[in-house]
Amino acid sequence: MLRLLFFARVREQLGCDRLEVPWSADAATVEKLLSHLQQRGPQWQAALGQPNLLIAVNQCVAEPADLLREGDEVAFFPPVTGG
Amino acid sequence: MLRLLFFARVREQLGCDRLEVPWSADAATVEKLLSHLQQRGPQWQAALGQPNLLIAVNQCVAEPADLLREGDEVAFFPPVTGG
Amino acid sequence: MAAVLQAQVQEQAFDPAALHRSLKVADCGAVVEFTGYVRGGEGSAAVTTLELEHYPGMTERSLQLILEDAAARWPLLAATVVHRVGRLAPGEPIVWVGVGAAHRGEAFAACDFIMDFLKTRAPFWKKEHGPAGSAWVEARSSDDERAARWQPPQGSSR
Amino acid sequence: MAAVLQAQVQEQAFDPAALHRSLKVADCGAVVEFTGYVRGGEGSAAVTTLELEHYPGMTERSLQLILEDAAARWPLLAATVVHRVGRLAPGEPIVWVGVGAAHRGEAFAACDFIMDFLKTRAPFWKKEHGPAGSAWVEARSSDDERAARWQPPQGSSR
Repeated sequence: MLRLLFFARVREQLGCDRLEVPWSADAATVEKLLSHLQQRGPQWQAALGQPNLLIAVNQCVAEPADLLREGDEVAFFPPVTGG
Repeated sequence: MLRLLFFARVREQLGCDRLEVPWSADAATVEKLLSHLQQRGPQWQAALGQPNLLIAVNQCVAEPADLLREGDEVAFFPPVTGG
Repeated sequence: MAAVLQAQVQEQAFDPAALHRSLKVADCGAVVEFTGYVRGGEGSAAVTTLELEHYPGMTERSLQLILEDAAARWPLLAATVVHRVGRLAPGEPIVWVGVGAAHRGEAFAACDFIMDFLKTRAPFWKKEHGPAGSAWVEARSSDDERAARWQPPQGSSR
Repeated sequence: MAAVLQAQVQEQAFDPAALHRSLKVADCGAVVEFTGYVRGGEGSAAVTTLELEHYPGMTERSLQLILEDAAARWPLLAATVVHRVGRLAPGEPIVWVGVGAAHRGEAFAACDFIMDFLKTRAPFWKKEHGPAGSAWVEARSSDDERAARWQPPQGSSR
């Protein structure tokens, strides 16, 4: 399983704040998982297709080529605006 | 009259915190007043001969060539160390 | 001596006087504090409520890492960051950063640095609610530019 | 809108919470505060009492001018400086500078600037008393170098 989390505008656009998906060998990098998710429908395409989307794996900001492992937590969010 | 004030190390070296001296045409600039005062004795020579001495006229830091006028307040002090 | 570092995320208000006291460790000569407040805006940009969302877990972790980065760059005695989440009204404090050090140079630099990285790295998101509706606050390029002022510390390969 | 500027010189302790509140004018988004403390030193440099002498009249005037300079360089909402004089013990606060502004960049810069010019322009002198005797504190070239970082504002001939 991968535990997916969505925050802020991304969460609102998807109408979803968390989702569990099975880990699979053909979506075992950040960019492959992302393109799988975008195929879930136009809302997913729009929310996760934004050029400034940030992705964190196990609470650290990740690069597209980073590997995913069974049990990872993967979060999707827009640029941060705290402070 | 000129009202002279001495602060911190300068005050201690002179054993004097204020002094009134008559205004005179031959000591009517900051540097002329300073050399007159240095002639008062070796203590005055030492305390007022320091290269980093600061002089304020009417509470603004002054230059050697600045003119002095009857009634001016002239202060002599070392570099500042507040804060 | 290792710096005393504290990061907190909370809904409730904080007490700057108590936070300040906790920074005064050892022979502290300088404390620099930053407090950020909710701004009310005006006209069509008026804000009645600011909502702060965050990523629990990652938030605390990223704040702690920012404090550790600051303590690795400057000889700090103590540094604290407190960030609020939930719904806040204009005039309410959102964030507090305090740094204690022997001398003022490092206290000013570290406090400024911590705010720049908090603004660009810590997973908080602001949404403004007002008479004209609700909108997510956009990230500002000026914040990225401020954060880019800080070069990696000497001897670091990061 | 003109910034609210306040300069005070006093023997007694000050109340940072009250000073902070006085900075929160208009739609203030950022407050930066500096507090300087008496350091106790160690060994032969141990300090039991710090004595602060000043030039009454010129001190207040120079602090006010430094605040006005800061307000001319940055869009500030409020700035306050309080400096103590007389005899202080290690750990006691000596000086407090606070700046309120819409955004943090100008609040950080102005607070740092005010401290640099206070250190190099305001007529205060420190004398340290300790077991090893009494000595006037020497001016530090690092303070002059910090003050020299600030170029005259654009358009000024000073």
